[in-house]
Amino acid sequence: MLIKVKFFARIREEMGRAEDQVEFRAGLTVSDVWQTTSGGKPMPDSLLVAVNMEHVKGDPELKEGDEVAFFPPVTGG
Amino acid sequence: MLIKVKFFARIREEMGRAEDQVEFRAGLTVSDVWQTTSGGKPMPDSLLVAVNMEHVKGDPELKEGDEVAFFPPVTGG
Amino acid sequence: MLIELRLAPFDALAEVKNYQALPANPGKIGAGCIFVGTMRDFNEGEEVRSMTLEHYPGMTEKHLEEICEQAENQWAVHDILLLHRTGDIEVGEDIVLVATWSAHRGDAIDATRFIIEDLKHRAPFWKKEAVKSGERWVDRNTAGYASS
Amino acid sequence: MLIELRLAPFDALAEVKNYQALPANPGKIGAGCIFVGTMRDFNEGEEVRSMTLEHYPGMTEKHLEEICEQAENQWAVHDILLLHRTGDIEVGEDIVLVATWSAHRGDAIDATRFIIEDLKHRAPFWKKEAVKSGERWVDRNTAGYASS
Repeated sequence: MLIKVKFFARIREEMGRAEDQVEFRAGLTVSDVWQTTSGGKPMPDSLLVAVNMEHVKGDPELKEGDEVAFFPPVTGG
Repeated sequence: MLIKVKFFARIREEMGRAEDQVEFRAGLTVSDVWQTTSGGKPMPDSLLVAVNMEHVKGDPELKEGDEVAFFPPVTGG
Repeated sequence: MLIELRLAPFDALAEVKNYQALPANPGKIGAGCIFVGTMRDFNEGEEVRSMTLEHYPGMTEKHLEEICEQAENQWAVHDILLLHRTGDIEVGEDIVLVATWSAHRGDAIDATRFIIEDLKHRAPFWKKEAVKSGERWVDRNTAGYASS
Repeated sequence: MLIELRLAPFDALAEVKNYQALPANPGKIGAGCIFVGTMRDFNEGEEVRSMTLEHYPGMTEKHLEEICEQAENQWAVHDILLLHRTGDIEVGEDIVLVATWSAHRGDAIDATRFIIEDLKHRAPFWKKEAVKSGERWVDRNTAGYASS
């Protein structure tokens, strides 16, 4: 099973793509996904993360089929 | 010279008139004007007073030509 | 800035639209906050059929101007529109419109709130309601919030 | 309650007018508070020509629904209308509309303010501005107030 990964705004441009996939394994966390998809880049301090479209903090473990999104601070409205 | 007196809303109805006049004399205060125009009725606790269209508190002395208005709490908007 | 008392019914949104057609600072406005007070069919737990709004000609206008000047001094607002009905008002008609425009949201929201609160508490207007049993003066402004 | 993302320009006041044509509680509404955010021609001290607004399809809608539900739980609001642009936006176009209706002014003003503040700080939207020197991502939301 895969973890679906999405990037938005400046992060999307820096990653050079809007979506990616990561193979699921037990104990996989958000930062593991970032490491794999970014090729080892450090996580930006201001990076925001959503799992299954909910904001998350820290470095939670993922479940099979989760969707993880990485994006910069929001600037709507 | 006269002091012009105005009544609004419930106070206007209770006084039976919208306007009145009081003869000016040195030292005349707001409560003197109320006494004269009301025929000695007690001032309602919630009564509001404006002198020359500015809210006033307490019992200020008046000047010749002042306009004094008595009205209940405001209920606009 | 426009401040007016209106004896005739007005359509608050249409008034804002007309007024906005000539913005004071086109391109500089990032936020508008519009408050509309409307005649309800109930007050203090009783059905209300219509209402008459009395004011103090001269003082009411002066007071509204002072409120708006205070708001302009306190917040970075570019423009203000304030309309208030007088006379006979039916259920569903707009009673008061407060609109402010600014570069940033906080200034517009705070200024609009300040103006409507001061107006409610201090501007010389008095409501007389027609209820089933006859007419009654409204003795105090309703609270700002639904009682819980 | 209506929450929508709009790719095409919209006229905030016209949207409110259309929506109000069928009020959820006619006669029960005493207060409406409408906030409109508009595209300025400047930001962070620089001239801005146009803007593109990116969002996260699915999460953005979900987040806006949650904000409005929270507002409904916290204040006695009868109805909410929330529209937000996406895509390419020109100077002077409306970006966001938040309108709430209630019996009393405090509920409407607080609910509208809550929604726009949460939206600004947490809803997944990202602005990219076209300025003289090219394009730039907006890194943080502008403060709510003009800097003094």
